[in-house]
Amino acid sequence: MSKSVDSALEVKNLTKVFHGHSFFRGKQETSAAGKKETGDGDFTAVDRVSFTVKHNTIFGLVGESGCGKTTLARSILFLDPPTSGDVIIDGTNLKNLTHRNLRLFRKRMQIIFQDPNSALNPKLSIKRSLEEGLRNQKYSSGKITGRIDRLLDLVGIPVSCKNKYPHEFSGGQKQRMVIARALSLEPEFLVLDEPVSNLDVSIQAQIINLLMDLKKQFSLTYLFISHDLNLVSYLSDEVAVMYRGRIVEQGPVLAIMENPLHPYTKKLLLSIPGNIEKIKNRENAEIFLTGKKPGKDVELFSLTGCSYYNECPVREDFCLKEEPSLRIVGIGHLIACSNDKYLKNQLLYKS
Amino acid sequence: MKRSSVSSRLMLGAVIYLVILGAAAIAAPVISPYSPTDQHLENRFAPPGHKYILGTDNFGRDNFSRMIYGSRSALLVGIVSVSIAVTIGITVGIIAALSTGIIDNILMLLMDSVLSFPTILLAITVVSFLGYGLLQVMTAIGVIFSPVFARLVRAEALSIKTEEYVEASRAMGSPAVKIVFLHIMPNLMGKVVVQASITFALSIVIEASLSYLGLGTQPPTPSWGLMLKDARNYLVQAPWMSIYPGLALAMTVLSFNIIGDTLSEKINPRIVKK
Amino acid sequence: MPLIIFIIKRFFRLILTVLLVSTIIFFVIRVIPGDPAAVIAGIDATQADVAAIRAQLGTDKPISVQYIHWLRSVALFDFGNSMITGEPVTKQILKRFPITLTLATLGILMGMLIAIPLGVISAVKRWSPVDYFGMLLSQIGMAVPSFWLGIILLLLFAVKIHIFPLFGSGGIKYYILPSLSLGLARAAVILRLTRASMVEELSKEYIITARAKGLTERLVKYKHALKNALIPVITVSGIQFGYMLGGAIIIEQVFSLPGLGRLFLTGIYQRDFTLIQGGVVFIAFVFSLINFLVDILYSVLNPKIRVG
Amino acid sequence: MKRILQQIIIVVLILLLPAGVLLAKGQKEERALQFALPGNPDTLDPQKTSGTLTFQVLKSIYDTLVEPDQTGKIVPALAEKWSVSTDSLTWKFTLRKGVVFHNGDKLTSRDVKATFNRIRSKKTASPKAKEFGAIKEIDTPDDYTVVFKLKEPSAPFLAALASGWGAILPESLIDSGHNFASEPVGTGPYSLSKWVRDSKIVLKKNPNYWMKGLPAIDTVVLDIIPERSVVVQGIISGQIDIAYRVDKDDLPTLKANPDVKIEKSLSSLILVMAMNSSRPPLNDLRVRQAINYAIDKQKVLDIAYGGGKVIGTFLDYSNAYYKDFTNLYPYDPEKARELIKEAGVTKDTVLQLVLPQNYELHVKAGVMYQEMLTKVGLNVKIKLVDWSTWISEVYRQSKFDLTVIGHTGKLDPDGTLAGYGGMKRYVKWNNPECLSLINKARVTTGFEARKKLYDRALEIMAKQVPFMYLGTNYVYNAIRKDVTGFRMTPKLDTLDFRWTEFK
Repeated sequence: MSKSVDSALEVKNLTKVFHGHSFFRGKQETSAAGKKETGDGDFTAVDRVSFTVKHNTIFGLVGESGCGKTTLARSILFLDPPTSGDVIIDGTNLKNLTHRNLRLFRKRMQIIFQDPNSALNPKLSIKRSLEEGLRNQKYSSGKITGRIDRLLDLVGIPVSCKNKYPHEFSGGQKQRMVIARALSLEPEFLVLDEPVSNLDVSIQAQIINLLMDLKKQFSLTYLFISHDLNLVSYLSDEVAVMYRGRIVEQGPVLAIMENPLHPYTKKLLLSIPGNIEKIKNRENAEIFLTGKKPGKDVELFSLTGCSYYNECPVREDFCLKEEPSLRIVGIGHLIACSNDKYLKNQLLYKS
Repeated sequence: MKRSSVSSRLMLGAVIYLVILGAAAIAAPVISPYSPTDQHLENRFAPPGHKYILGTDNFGRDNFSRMIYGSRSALLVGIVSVSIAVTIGITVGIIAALSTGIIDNILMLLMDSVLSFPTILLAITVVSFLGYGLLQVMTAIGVIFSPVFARLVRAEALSIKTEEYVEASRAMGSPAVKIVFLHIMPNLMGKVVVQASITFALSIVIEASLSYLGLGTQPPTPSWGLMLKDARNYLVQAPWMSIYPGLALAMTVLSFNIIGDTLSEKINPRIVKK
Repeated sequence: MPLIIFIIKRFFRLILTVLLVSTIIFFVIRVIPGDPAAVIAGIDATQADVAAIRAQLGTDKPISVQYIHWLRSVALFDFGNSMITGEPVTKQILKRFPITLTLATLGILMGMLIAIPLGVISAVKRWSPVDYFGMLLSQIGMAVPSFWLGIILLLLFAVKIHIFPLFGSGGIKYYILPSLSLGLARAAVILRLTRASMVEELSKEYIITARAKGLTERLVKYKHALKNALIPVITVSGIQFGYMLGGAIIIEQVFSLPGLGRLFLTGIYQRDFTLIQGGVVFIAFVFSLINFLVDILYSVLNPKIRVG
Repeated sequence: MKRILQQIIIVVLILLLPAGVLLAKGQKEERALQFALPGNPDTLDPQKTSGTLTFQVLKSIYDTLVEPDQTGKIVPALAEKWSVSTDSLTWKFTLRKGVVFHNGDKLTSRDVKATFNRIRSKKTASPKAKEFGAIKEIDTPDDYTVVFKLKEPSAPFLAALASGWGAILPESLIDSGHNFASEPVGTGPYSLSKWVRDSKIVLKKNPNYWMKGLPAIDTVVLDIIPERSVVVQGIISGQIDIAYRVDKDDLPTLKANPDVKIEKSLSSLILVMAMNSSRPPLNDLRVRQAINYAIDKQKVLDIAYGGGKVIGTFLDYSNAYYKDFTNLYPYDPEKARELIKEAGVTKDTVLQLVLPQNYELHVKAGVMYQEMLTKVGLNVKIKLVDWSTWISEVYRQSKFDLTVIGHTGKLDPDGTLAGYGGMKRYVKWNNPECLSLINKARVTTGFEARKKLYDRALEIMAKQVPFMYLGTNYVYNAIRKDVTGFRMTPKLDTLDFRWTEFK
């Protein structure tokens, strides 16, 4: 494996806009937290997102459901190419690939979905599902059989089951098969889109462990997407927090966990059971969890400044003036907040 | 299990009936006691008896022989019409679902145009254009039913397209053609088969309706639809003229429906499981 | 306002559909054999008579000229006069349409009223007597041509027992038998679909888990399942409604109802070009309108489709 | 299960009830005559159609100057009397006094003049204009006298005046461009009260009708019922009083009912299978003869047309000019086979038998012909076409080998025979001698003189067989026993309700 470039994945200013009839989409999306209406029925699902994932690390992406995480994942993999911005995987800018070359390149990046039930074609046996990618890469039949057996072995599914159909397995088993399928092409980079959220708690741990083992064994790079900050922080090396299509805070896992700065990150962190008690004594934590500063809310479609304004407990009028961009507040620690006074306080408090 | 045994028995019955029907259609010249067009004018309206098993019609033609020959037309109508409809429907539906914007719009506009007109009226217009006859009727029925399949296939394909296994397949670099044949087609065939079974039945019934209007099968070619048309004027006088072809038609429709149902359950393992 | 934009877009499409169909039909009916002038002239007329009639009807002009002329008058909402009867086409259509509409509406209503409850019960209680009854009904409905059913119903309820009139039009009693013979075949299709679709919904994971959890949850889920199951049913019912308007032709024939279908059929037989064209525009418009409404309903019920 | 069905029915009925209340019109009327009509008249303008149904209906609404009586003889109607000049070029009609139109206008000679000017006008584009082609000018010396001046002697002229297209319209409405197509106004025994296309035509008695005491019945309803079985059931159940031209196959059912009587009469149809005599192999006389030998005519008449008289030439059986040639080509399939062999026609030659799909009887006959012709070694394929196609393709362009049709008998033989022997007629049979005989007969007056000419022409036609002459069929009218006096006008086959009454 050649590692000519330092980072496994580089996302630069990625933006994804959906066009469509706002009549329908609008109705559908108002409940969702992450999309911005830009008029004419267009929605910016992902807004100028940039980050870098180093080789052999796990990058966690956190945000509540509907904030654009999955759209981002699909954009990164060019399943639904971004409207603008760059995705550079191991030095290759996906934008520059031809249709054909993109297809060939795909074996290097794979995705594991949230719902194992819909991730496997019900009409195909396990064997046929696993074969698909291998056939794309023109493996010989003999080789394919051998590889499928090894893959199943690797994820802990009895090889004897390979002629069975998905509906004959449990959710956890299915997810193992999905993992096996993703690994069949020996990718270097995997997007894990809420890989365990649809599974029973007892099985979640098994799958997480399996993923960790596999990472070690094959030196994989993960982009781990979840709404569960706790889980993300436990696994990741670096974490980014997404809110309504934008990254609001990003940094090494320790920095985020120990010193969350953005009010939204704080809120997420405080939502984890047990955390409130831990932090309670240090500051007035509740206001980040529940409170919001008195004042007039702004209609979403006319919101020009900080997208968190309506929920922010430390908002000021100037927050509406312009959208805050990410700025450095520590080593690798970035935050999008215009309230300098508040930030200063936070940083002071910490030291 | 009770239901599976009932279901399989029904299926068996349907298959046996259709096999017999198919065999009769093939071996019609051997089985028929008389020529289906021979007019025994001295024996008009003969009731079922030992000379004419199922009686004779208003020209004294043997009902039984005509029914046997009629099975040829019926099966042919079903097979040809459905094949045309399914072929056009799947092709158009999938192309529409996979293409975006203009092509999808044009295709669906075309299909809507066909759908924007009542079946029988359209059939009449198409048949007026092509000329009356069995082949023309089959073509007309096939063309007219294709939008139903196209719409169904498009809707299903659009929904399947968003399934994660399709995404996964794309992520693994499968080309579009492969995705269509490996993932989309097999998963929509269930509904297509159900619709096809309905359509098969419908096309036979529509052929009968067109024959009723005099636009279908040309006399003296025996067809159940045509027999029913002739028979409707003698309902009281010669009920056997309508009962038997009607029964044959109903049984055939029934059989295709049963087979369609059973197949659709087989194809959809999720349903079978529960 | 986006809603208006959406409707305008769809309406534009609808107009396009109607234009496409009517244009195709316009040329088709002129290409196929048959000539309204010859019909008017009858057997005894001379070629000169026919030519004179043709000139009076305007069918002697080149097709393209006729087409442009027709387009222009349609743009002014004028379908012209019938070539055979000389009456305004619009007037004739508007006189006939209520009858066909009543017939089709009653037909589809009867169909849905029979089919949907029966289909749901059949799916919930699969392989129960109700299910078998439903299957039997649907098989009969599908297997028996509607004209045939109509004649049988007439024999039974108008000849043997004098409950309904044998022919004529006017009050509701004239519509019961026709709409029943029209609706049963549609009921069969809707019933099958309701059942199949409901069975599929019920077999989905969320329902199965819901079932395990107890009755209240189960009820909620049934409601959910029913809603999902009805999506294809509604689409198909919409399309079926379309078929009804067409199927009405034959039923109108059997029951001697003066509906749009018969008007149109006569038009085709007599090559009454103006009548056919007016009828096509009208029928296609009504149809597309139904499809359009079905589409809206469909996408409201199934958000997944909208995104695509 | 039963309960569910019952419930469903109840629900359906409950839902339908309000609509029913809204739509129902429960009016009680005194008994109207219910007459079953198989289809719609195209139009009710007597000058703009050739449709039989139109003229059948219009007989009750309009009158003509003269009309045929029950024996077919032409008798006075709106004209009290008439006279012809010796050169046969001037016809003088004296109108009946005191006749009024349905709109109140008094009938005068100006109405007559306006009527015939309208039908002759190019603007009207009447398909019947040529029937009056012989008229040079029309004079109206006074209110009750009309004088027609002809270009040449015309034997069929009186017949044209007696036909449906000779209906007299009021001048005032002609001038104002009245729409006669849907609102006819005449002097007839009935006026149009309502016409619901494809449903019914309601006729109301004209109280001022010139025949004293007629018509007898106040309201006549023509129910338009396309379905034959419904008509049969309707007459049995009493919902229909008169059904004309019922199918012979329905007679047993009808006769079984004590309240129904059947009136049998001979029609004026000339039923034929026409042959395209210019197309091979039908241009070979032997093949045409073979076809005439191959058909068992009486049997086809009996089964397809409900019985009748076989004819041997191109005129209806009861026509005064009819001459019997039936012994020329008796049923002889052996002979037919021989002739076909002689002519060298094999199974490879496909003869297309084009049938007008809307005429059930002709289709029936066609199916029988096909079978009989197949038996003698011809390869005949049936092709059904709709009426407009038949008329424009078969009749106007002669695109056919064989076709089955019935020619309506005419009051004057010229109406039937004109043009035959020339290539303008659809059978494309060329015989100048026959054509000149027919042309000569048109301008000849006097029955005996004309008959001589027609005898010759009919003999040529009988021998040369451009048709397979089948016959003139019986028609059966089914009438409720309590209805009497329904008449059909001979030759014109129009409906005459003037003497119809309930017993």
